[in-house]
Amino acid sequence: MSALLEVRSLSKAFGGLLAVSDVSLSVEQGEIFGLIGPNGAGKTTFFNMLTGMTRPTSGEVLFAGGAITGLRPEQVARLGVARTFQNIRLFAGLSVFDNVRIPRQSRERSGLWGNILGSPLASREERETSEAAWELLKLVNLTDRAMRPAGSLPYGDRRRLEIARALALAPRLLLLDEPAAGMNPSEKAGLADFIRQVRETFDLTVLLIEHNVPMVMGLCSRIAVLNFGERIAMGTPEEVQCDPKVVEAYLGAQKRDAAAAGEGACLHSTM
Amino acid sequence: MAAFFDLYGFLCIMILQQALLGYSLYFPLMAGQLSLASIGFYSLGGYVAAIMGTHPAFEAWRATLGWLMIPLEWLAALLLSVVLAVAVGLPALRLRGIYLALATIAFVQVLNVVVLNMPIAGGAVGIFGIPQAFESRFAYIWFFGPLLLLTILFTLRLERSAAGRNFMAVREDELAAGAMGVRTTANKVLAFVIGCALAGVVGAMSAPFLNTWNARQGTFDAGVACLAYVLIGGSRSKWGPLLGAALLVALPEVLRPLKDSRLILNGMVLVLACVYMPRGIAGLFAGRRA
Amino acid sequence: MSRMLSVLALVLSLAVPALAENVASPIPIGFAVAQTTNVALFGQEQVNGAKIAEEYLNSLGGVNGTPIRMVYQDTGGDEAGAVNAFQNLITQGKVVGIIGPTLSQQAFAANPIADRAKVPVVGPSNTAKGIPQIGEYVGRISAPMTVVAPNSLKKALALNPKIKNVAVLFAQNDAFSASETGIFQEAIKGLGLNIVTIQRFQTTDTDFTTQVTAVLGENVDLVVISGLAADSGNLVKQLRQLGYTGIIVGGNGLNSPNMFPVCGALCQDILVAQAYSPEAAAEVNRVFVEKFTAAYKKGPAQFSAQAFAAVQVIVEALKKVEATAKKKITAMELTEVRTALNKALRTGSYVTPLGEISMNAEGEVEQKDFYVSQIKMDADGKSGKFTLLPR
Amino acid sequence: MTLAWFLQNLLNGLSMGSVYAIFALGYTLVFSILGIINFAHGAVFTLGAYLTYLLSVGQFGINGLLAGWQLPFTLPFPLALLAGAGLSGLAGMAVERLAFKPLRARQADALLALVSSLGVALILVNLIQYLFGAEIYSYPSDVLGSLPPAFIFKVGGKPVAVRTVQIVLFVVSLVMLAALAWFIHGTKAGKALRATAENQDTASLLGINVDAFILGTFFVSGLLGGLSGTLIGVSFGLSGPYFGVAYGLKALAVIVLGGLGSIPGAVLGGLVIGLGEAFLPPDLSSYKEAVAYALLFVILLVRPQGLLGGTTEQKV
Amino acid sequence: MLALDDVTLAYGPVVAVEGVSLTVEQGEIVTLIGANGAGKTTILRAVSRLIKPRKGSVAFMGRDLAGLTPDKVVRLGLAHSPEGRQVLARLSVLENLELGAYVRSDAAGVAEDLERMFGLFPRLRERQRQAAGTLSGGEQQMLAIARALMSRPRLLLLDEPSLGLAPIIVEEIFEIITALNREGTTILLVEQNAHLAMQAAHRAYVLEAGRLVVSGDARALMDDERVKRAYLG
Repeated sequence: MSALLEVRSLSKAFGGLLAVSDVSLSVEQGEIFGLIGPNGAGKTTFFNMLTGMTRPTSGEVLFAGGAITGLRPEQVARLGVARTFQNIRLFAGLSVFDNVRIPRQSRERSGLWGNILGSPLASREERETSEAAWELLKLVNLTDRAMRPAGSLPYGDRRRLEIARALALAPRLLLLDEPAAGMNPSEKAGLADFIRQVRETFDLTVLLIEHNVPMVMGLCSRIAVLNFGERIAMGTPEEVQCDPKVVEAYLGAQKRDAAAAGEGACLHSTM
Repeated sequence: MAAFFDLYGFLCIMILQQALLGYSLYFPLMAGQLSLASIGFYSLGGYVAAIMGTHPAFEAWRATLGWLMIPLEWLAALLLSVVLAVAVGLPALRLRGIYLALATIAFVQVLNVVVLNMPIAGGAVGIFGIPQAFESRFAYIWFFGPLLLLTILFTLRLERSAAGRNFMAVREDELAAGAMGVRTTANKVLAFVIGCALAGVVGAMSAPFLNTWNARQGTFDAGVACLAYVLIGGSRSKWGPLLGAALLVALPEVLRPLKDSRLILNGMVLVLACVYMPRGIAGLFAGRRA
Repeated sequence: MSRMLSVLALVLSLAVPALAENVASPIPIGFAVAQTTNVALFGQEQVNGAKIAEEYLNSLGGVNGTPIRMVYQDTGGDEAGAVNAFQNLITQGKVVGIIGPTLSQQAFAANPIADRAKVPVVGPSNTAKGIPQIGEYVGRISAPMTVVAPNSLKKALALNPKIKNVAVLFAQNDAFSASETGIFQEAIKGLGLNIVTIQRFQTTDTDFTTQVTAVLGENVDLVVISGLAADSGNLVKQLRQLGYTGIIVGGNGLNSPNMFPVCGALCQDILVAQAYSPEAAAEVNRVFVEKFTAAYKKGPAQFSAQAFAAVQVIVEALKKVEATAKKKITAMELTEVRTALNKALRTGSYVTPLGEISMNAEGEVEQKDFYVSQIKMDADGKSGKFTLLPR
Repeated sequence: MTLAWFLQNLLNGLSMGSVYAIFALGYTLVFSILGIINFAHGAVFTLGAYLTYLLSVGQFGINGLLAGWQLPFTLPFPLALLAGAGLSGLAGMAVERLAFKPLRARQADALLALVSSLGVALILVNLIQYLFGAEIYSYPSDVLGSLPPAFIFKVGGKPVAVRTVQIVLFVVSLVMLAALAWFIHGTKAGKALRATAENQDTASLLGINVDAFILGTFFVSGLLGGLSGTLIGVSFGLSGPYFGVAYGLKALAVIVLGGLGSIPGAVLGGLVIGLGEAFLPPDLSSYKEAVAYALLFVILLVRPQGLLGGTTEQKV
Repeated sequence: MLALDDVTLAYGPVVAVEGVSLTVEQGEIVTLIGANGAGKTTILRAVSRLIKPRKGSVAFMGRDLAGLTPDKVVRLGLAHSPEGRQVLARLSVLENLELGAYVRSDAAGVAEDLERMFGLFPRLRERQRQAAGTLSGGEQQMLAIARALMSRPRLLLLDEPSLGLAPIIVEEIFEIITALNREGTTILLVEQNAHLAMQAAHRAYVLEAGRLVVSGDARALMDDERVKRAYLG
């Protein structure tokens, strides 16, 4: 396995506030990597820097061996990095189908005039895009609502659509920002299965932000923990869950002392 | 029917012409950009045609090319508009919403002052006696009609193509569009340039139509009127600019019997239209269908 | 909307009978000026003048006994509005001729319509170069100010022979002012004076401190202004308040009682070049001023006088048409009257409040008398008058 | 580049800038609370000037529908000024009820408010024209009492002159600004207003009557507009019902330059544009009209939130 | 104290809540649980009249709320701490708290309550001059609750007080909620974290897709198989 994504000493300061401070990590090809941490720990800022939405103050991001620091979001996306958003950012007024077609279009070579005049290339690409998008809608069971505006879907469907939309980019790396937010435990379990299945089917690498510790523990091969912008721990779920620093961040100082004393005060992988 | 066209023929052409200006704002709006720059490009295009049509420096061209001079004027207006639109659009489109609108207003105001100071543009009185393409004003339907038809066809095709979906993705959520590989800046500039180029050509067609061109063509009021066409017509419908222009251009004429109080009523209709047709005239039809 | 328009079209096509009809009685004369938008200041003055003319000329029997009727259509301030107003007058108003529009820019757009329909147009206030050349049916009674500018400068020199340094200010967005200033500048150079600064402003400006500061910075002993009443009034007021004491010469745009409320007592002694003076001697002018003042409690502005003159010229030409055709206008076909009127307009001369004027074959006005007046304000500074200076 | 020249331009710039600023305050207040530009503000400004004129002089002119009419009474100028401003405030409230509230209630596209407020502006301006005519009205020259028209002093042998009206405008705008700043930062109602500006739902959950505050804001905005309209009218006369329009557009440049929704920003923006115009070299006076917009264009590109604007999300 | 009778709520054409009836008695903590999008927040918004019911009635202290605006409801003694920590970011912490007492005119009582809030949330005292937007998520949540309490409400509506907070802070906040209740404040609590909510509450209502499916004593519900599987994991 080789590192698909490598982050070197990434930092971001907003005004005087260090939102992310000197974070390094590397994600191997094919793994599901978890990024956890309490609210305000800098996880989303970290994602934004990976995807070109926020310019890092310092540090470097390498994707498949090439530097992507400072690229614009669409450039990063076109290199094969797709993401979802914590608060779901679908193209709410457009149809479900169009939501999935739009990322797929980024590979098309025909331009405006080809599109307008209906050149053979444009027609072929339009067909291919639509077919590929349809396949993805099948995967997430949304074909029956393909022509409805995305904003009218119920919450769970919107989450799934957003993942389908990210997959339409045919990414090599999929970044999921709190995909289980607002789901009940049974839905969460279903989502974990879905992520595993997607990774297999599309030969993906997944980097996942999650608040829900048990889900991360069950799903990820490795985990990094952020707190106040710093990486306080990294390793397998087992290594991380009893790390005193992690326990303190999540459960408080008392529990940390207990953990340090080996009294089994770990983050539970089930709740 | 002949009497109707004698009386309202000019008005009908005005509706087509103004609708085209409405479309020139529709494209940037399709990509979520509220621009009022069109009127500036309209003014610019008009000057290009007026200067090429009257300035002694182009005498030889006119003599050689004959009627071909007219499409050449369109082309010149188009090219100049595209170049200037890219130059203005690249920096200005970093702004959003009302800020972009204000920046484009500023651009139009500055352009107006600059034009007023350019000797070639004829100062305050502007340029007049622009060679006519047709005897009758109504015959200008052969300019504006096909252009409007092409524009609507273009819009139809655009909405159903990848290019149009890219625009709409930027409109719906620029950040997400970028994350999904849509070249946001390029698409915004493209939408802006299409609009500006259209406005430039409409200007070039309008200079002979009005027979005169001056700095009063590119005022803020005229620019806002174009926006009103789109919004009152329905900003999410390809028919919006046409419907809006039809209503708002015809209204003062329909109200003519009211004499000098007609603009009061015109204002009332604007307000009522906003309140009772928040999705525009096109929205009424859509609502009925649903 | 389109359905509504087509219904409208149907109704209108039924309502409007075919052509080849006689002139209505009273004889309709079109009057298309800016009654709305920010040009309305002038348009309203024009309408005021026309109303006086209509009433007065009808009291004299109209056209040999047939009264006239002014048909007013608002042009707004833009070209499209002027075209629509003209269309309306031509096809619905069935007018024998049109007076209008207010602005030269509008004339360039609207007059070709009338020309093509063979309806004579008399421009009451279009002073730009090229208006009569628009077409055979286009003429005007408003003189471009080529003669008068040097006159007023000479008066200034007579008042103060030591004048050397001149500041020129003009409204660059006003077609008339922009061309008038060129004539002024030529004349200033011709008199051997120095133009030390040229300052531009907009007719919409109210604050002129920038321009005034520039003038005050240069030892100026004559200020020459080409602008319209509101802006020039403010300019004069600010020049005076900030300490300018020299002579002020104003162009024709300042020839308006609208100046008085703006600069008040500070309007005093401005020399104004005039194409019309309420004090001019002609009998018709005396009557006009009297009737106007009775109706509006203030003296007429040049725009009103020109509008009056335009109506008068058309009525007198219509009389000539009757004389030539030897039948009543109302017994003639509309198209015939229009053509005949256009021809009649261009023959002979007319004694109007503007003095004796005539139109040459091209339709260009030839005006005999121009004036230079000095503004004399009343003691309260609220009203004043243009006192004619001896020629 | 003498000292006198510099001082003269400084005075001119500050005075004109303060005019822009007080005009812009009314815009910025409404923007800060609704996130919408009220295009009818210029018309309310004009209305204020006309109303004060009517109340203090009592006479209509010769052209409008009411030509030749007279009010049965007249008020002394200061009273007329206050009454005119108060009535403009009411007109501001009417604008809110006509052009903004119905759209808010229907959750219409915020852009529509732009058009509907323009519609109201069209109504107001043409109503003024319909009633008063398009002619020029002017306040009697003695409204400022027995003050001399201008103060002229010498600096380094060169005269520096400033009109009394300029000083009055400058002082009044400073007073208005101070009053507004005190109201917004020093009173309970001001706090509630800021809360409403930030989040209407949250404000209403705190017991703040959001609707009343919005209406109140329009009243204050209209009041400021009417007051500044009158003061500018005193300085320059009322050159027709459209005389507020040119200011309206320039004031847009002012508030964006200073930062949309920022009250000190409106003042700073006004002064910057006033000074920018004043210090324009005399040879370039023909480009004076472009100064405000050129500055606006540049500032938007360099610092989109304006000079003093926070990086807050815009609502439109 | 609070009674909803057959309430249906909709955003435009989308019905969010249908035919819901529930009550909250004096002195209780009642919790509404359910998946995201089930309509919990919508119900709270209807109680404080941010949205108007399409059907049914809401009564507070025996008075029908129909026709009232939110600010009037607050004056009746209801406080609503909205979802997502809606602090007024540009105002200072102190100003936020003062505005919480906007409807009150007893200056002495307000000052006393301010002290009480600073006692409950010492961190807010430290930061009272800071703009509320610069507080951390947990601090903002505390401020939102404290602000709601400043009106001395008879009924407090709490929307997702634990959302996005670290467990350690969540615990702290729930301790305060139960303490408040012991002091006499009636609370209607909407909470994602069903576990915590049920522990704190006396009674619970379970909402699924806009309809009430189960209700009853909180402790008892925690043993309900269905609830357990769906919400407690």
